[in-house]
Amino acid sequence: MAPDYIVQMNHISKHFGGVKALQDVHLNVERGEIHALIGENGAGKSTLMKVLAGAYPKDEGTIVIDGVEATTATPRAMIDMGVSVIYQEFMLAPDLTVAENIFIDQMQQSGMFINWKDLKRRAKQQLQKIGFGHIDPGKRVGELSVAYQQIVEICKCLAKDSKVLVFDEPTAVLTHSETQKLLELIMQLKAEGVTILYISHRLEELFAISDKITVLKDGKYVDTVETASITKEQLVTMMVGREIEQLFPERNAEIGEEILRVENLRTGDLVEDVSFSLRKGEVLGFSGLVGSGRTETMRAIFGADKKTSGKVLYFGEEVHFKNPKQAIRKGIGLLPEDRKSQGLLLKQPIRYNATLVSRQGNGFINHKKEQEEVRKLLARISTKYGSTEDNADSLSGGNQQKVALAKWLAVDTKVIILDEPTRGVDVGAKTEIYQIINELAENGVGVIIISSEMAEIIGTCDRAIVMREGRVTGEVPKENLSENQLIKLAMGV
Amino acid sequence: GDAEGESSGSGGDGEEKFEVGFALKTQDSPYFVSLAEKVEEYAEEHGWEVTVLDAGGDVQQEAANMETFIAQGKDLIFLDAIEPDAVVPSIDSAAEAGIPVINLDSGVAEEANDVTTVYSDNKQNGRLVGLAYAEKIGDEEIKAIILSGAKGNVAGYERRTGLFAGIIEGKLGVSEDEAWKLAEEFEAELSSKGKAANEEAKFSVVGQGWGNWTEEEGLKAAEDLVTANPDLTTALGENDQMLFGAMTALQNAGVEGVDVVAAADGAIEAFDLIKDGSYFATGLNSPTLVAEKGVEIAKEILVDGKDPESYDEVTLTEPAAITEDNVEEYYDFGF
Amino acid sequence: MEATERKIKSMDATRRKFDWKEFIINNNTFIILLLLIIVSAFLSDTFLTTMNLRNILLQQAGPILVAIGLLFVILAGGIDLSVGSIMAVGATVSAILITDMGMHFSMSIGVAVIIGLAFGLFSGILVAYAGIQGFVATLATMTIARGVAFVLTEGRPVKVEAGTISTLVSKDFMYPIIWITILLIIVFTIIHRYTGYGRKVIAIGSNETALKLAGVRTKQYVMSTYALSGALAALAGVFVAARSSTGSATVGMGQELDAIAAVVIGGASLMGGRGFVLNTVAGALILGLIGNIMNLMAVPSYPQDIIKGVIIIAAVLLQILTSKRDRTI
Amino acid sequence: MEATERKIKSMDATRRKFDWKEFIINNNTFIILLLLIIVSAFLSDTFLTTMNLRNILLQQAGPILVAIGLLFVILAGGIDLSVGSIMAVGATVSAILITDMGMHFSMSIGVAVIIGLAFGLFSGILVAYAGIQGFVATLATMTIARGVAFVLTEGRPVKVEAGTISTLVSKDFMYPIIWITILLIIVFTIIHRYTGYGRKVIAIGSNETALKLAGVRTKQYVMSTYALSGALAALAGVFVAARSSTGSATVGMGQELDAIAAVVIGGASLMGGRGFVLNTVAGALILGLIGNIMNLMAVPSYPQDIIKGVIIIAAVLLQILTSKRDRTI
Ligand SMILES: Nc1ncnc2c1ncn2[C@@H]1O[C@H](COP(=O)(O)OP(=O)(O)OP(=O)(O)O)[C@@H](O)[C@H]1O
Ligand SMILES: Nc1ncnc2c1ncn2[C@@H]1O[C@H](COP(=O)(O)OP(=O)(O)OP(=O)(O)O)[C@@H](O)[C@H]1O
Ligand SMILES: [Mg+2]
Ligand SMILES: [Mg+2]
Repeated sequence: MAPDYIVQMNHISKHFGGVKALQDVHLNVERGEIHALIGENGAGKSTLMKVLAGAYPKDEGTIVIDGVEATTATPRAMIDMGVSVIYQEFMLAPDLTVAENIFIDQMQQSGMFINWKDLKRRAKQQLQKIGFGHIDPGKRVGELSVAYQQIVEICKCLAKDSKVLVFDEPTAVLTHSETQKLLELIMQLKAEGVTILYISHRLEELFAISDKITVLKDGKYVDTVETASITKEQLVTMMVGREIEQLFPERNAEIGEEILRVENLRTGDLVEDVSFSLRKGEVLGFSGLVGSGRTETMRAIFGADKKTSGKVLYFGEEVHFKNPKQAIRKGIGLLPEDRKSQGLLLKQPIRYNATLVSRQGNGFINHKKEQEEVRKLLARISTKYGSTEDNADSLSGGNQQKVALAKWLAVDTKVIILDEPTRGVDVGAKTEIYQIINELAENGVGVIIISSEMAEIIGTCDRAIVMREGRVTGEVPKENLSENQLIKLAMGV
Repeated sequence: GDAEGESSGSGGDGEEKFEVGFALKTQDSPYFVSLAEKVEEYAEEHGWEVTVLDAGGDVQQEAANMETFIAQGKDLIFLDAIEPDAVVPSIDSAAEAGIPVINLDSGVAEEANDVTTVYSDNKQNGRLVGLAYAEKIGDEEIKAIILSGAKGNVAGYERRTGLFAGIIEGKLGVSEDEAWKLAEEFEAELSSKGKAANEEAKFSVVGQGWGNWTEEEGLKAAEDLVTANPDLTTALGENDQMLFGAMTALQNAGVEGVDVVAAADGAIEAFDLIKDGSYFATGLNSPTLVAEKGVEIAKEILVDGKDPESYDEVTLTEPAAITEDNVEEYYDFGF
Repeated sequence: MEATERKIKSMDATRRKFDWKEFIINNNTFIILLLLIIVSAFLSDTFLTTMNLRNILLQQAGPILVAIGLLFVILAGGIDLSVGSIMAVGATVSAILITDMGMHFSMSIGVAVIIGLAFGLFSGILVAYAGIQGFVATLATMTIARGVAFVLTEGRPVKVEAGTISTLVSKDFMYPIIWITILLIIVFTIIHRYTGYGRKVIAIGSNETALKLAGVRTKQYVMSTYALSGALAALAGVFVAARSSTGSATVGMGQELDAIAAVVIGGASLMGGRGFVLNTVAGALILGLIGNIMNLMAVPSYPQDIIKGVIIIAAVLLQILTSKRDRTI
Repeated sequence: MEATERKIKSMDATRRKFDWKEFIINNNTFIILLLLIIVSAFLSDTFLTTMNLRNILLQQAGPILVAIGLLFVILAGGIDLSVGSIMAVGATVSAILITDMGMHFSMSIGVAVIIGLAFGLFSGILVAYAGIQGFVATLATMTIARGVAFVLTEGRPVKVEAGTISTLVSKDFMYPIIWITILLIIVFTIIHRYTGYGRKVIAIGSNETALKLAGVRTKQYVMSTYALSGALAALAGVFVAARSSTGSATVGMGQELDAIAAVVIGGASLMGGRGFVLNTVAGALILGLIGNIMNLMAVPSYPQDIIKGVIIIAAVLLQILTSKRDRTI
């Protein structure tokens, strides 16, 4: 008997200007399975899903949903055919309430008047269903943290009763416990007969839940395999086209004297009494749950937020950075967690982005020379891009991250703070970023990594600090680093 | 090109066909619309072709319009200038190009190399109306509001100062020169304090509103002023339209017995109101007269070859205060 | 999850205890309006008289409607510069229909509003379907509509017979334009807050892509906001014509800037997505009051502009100060 | 790395082969300008005469400068409505200094420009440091500056003696304002394209937060764009005074809208981050030419507005059509 395909995408091609994002791609998904989609940054995963959702018109190919060919692939038509997508970039209206965002798809059909009470009640139900009943459905989405926004985004798609649900990197902004919750939820949906398409760069998630995996590379279809019949190493090789010996490369950095010391830092409403120190050549991890105050702590050190009290000692001297400029002058860098809203000029050339920090003067610019510099810089971290003059938003997520990081590599830093440096970055590129981190450390830079991926903390850090509710709950040396240990400290159990 | 083309019907008595331009300051009120129409009408009687360009109250645009006419090599230019000084360079470059410029309706600075200025004298019109009103009011106190046109507008300034001069002259019986001096002081006080008074003449202006020459803005400005000064005796204005708005405001406020006095204008509607006694007076500012006289001078220069230098600086149409007594006489000059 | 719970608790707590700061933040436009009223009452005896208050209402009825229409355009992330010119079209069309065509005045109002709506629709199509930036599309419409008003009247105000359109401002009928305006304020408050239409407009201004991906045909809604703005502007123009019994092509010159200022003083964001009808009304009244009180006090006219500018800045600053939250980059 | 190499190769290929489509997209403002010039030459014999072309340059010198200043504000994500009023300040201040204070005209220009800069700085501080939206801050400045111009002149135009400020437009000196304008166009093209200052202004318009986190004190830059715009507007006002030998408080009314239209016709985005100096100059010239050719053809003034509006739409539409890339939501 032929397999019962609910999604059949065949010979799909799609280009953006000169970039061929998809070339003759196939994706066949059986009813009721969890089908993972994997590939390097820029492989075309998101594009394929947007084509499926009707958000991008395809150049060529056919889409058949549940035996019916989708001839007019508009978002509305695809929603009606039962496909919904949780996009990689949130598709939320920040000025509307949580409840409205959850039911945004029903806006079109909704009657004349809105029954706020009913709307909020239904939203509450939806949120409770996935274990986030404490989110206030009447709150404006813009006031929520990134993680909660992701929850709303997920809730929104669940509210649609779809046959096919696409998750495009849903866990990138979630931490351990939320990720676990989400994965359980997905399994539950599967049990209810919903077909799931799942994109993630976190391989362990794929192995935990998926039935099949389709691999894309450079916009082309590579293969579809049974999850059970493949190992991580084989999968990585398929995706990257070469073997990755070690996800976390060795580091030979010499840890030197203390360069940064934070004492009893307080900032905002949350961060209280944070103390830690960082040494030359050291990679220090910050672990914790979403909202544990890691970002706020670092922003306060960097001068992006005001610190209410506490001391920051830099090379033994007390410093008060009133703004990032002062921190940068002294050799501190910060890669923000949200590259889109804080890290990049999306509508400007890659070149401008890469030299954002190194070019502080107002004098003349030699474009040729700058191009050359940027090319070298980007080559050093294996960035995939068309031309230095292309806008940053033409890059895939992972490559955007590299460009955001590149601007800090163009200057000499003594301390660099990386907030979720590999969020949404593929395995191959991750290794490359770890390699960059190692090089920095080997050159005597003190590196702070905030990461919600425990494996990353364990694999890359010399020492980890765990935060919970704005306080440091523990410090774990490299020898003792384990998921168990980190979770315990993060959850306060 | 538009240079050649059909010859317009009339004026077939062998007259040479001239092209004249009319650089008009604005066309957003009936006076200017009439003026343009009348100039066209009289000029076409001679078989001339008239091009009207409107500056919309913008001195830069006015200069551009003048330059256009010069570049097109018009035979003569009529000009209704926005400001007396700003337009001088434009007039001079026309003169350099051998194009005579006749000013209509608005005066220009003395040094300008123009033929003459044909206009109803704003100052004298205002003064005559003021005198007539002073005569009517006798020894009683005048407590007035004034509706002005646009800030920075010269004609408006001349009209209201004229009104003040006339009223003060009539009330105090001083010489005209003395009256002008007092009127200027009065105006200066008004513009710096928002109010002005001449105790001796028992004449005060308790508020100035800006009506942008239009009825609807006049109404709005008058409403606030009438509310603040319900005991006013007089509504002064720099044109008729704004005062029509003021009359509505007075009516709405239930304030009666207020005299309505316009420094200069001559809308038919105002004449009708003067006839039935609900509008005291307006100064004669007739587009018909100005256009007629202007085209006549143009003909003397273009057709009869009269020397453009031979004209006086200004050619005034008769100023007059139109009141109930003489409104019939002037009725046809209304617009 | 404990952290979350703690926050929720503190949120509940704020709900129980009246939060002054929050109250001021949410109502700062009204507070500014109130302050202005109090100050005005002290500055001028005439200010609080029935006549003056009635005048203010009659004068501001039009500007309020224009600002409300504009608010919807701004909510959806657009801008409309054509409202002043469309007022002129509304004023002249209604006057001409009554005077030259002998149409009944109530009909003429309807036709004027429809023509205003058509101008708005024109801008709306340019923005939503042709992809022209709202600023430019409506700048063009502004020029065109003004031209049309002048062509229609040939530059002469059209006088309308008393007892026709002036019924709209008649004392005997309790000043209909005031009641119409109050009614429309209520209607648009409801539309903004309680209808799918209002929410969609906000959603578009907030994140149009999200809405498109949810299958909403956003273009029609964008277009509709311009149409709405055009219709309300034309009605405001009719109000002006009614008050002076004259339809003039010069009506509403510069009104677009006042209307935008009103919307912003009302706390709306020009980026779209945020703004309220009642606050906009308050914004329009604040601007109207500034003019009124200066007239009442006979402030010399040249400095009036300066004072007005300073007060606008003060009002907006006050609003920003009272709504200041924590500093972040 | 293969993908990268492939892409770079294909880029090199396009570099060798001249890409017409790309060329049109990048130069559509200039193409529109050229089309307009060709059409105008056919429509009127006078159009291509030296005198007319010189007139156009003299007329447009001011508007071009104003548009360039505004471009920088817009690039940084702002907007400036005060330019027209600051022109009036520039015109009146220079005239008063020469006439009433007996200052040498070259000095008076400097002072006028500095005062214009101060007004711009005022808006800039309100926007950058007080956090007022640019639209509102400059609306207030617009009102204030106009008031100041009126107060300074007491409402009456100030006459300037011939041979002083009029030197700026003197034929004997080869029409200095034309050369000044050309020089400034070059200077600002370089600033925009080849300096760190220009780069930062563009970056601020793209993502101010990112730039702040990269260590740039963005507020100063935002403020500086308004100051620049004020200074150039004042200079444009001086040009007007020079041309008419008069400083009048009514100069530049409505110029802000024309300037914004010029910037947009020049292809800049009102959202910031995108726009070019030369395209803006072309945009200003397009608007100027429309007026010029209609005058030459003696189009009656009321329909002129309508035609102007339609041409603006056509120009922007043409630009959108020629630069249409792939559809995305
Ligand atoms: N809107 C767009 N305009 C131009 N190019 C685009 C656009 N969207 C995607 N691309 C290009 O298409 C290619 C595929 O991108 P896509 O976002 O689908 O990758 P992805 O596999 O989802 O990567 P990631 O794991 O980083 O999310 C990339 O080269 C990207 O630069
Ligand atoms: N824009 C915002 N509005 C409201 N609350 C916010 C906002 N940004 C952060 N928060 C809240 O501030 C707290 C600290 O957030 P922060 O980003 O510092 O935490 P974090 O440990 O870095 O978490 P994450 O892993 O999500 O980055 C959280 O409770 C978060 O919900
Ligand atoms: Mg993706
Ligand atoms: Mg964080």
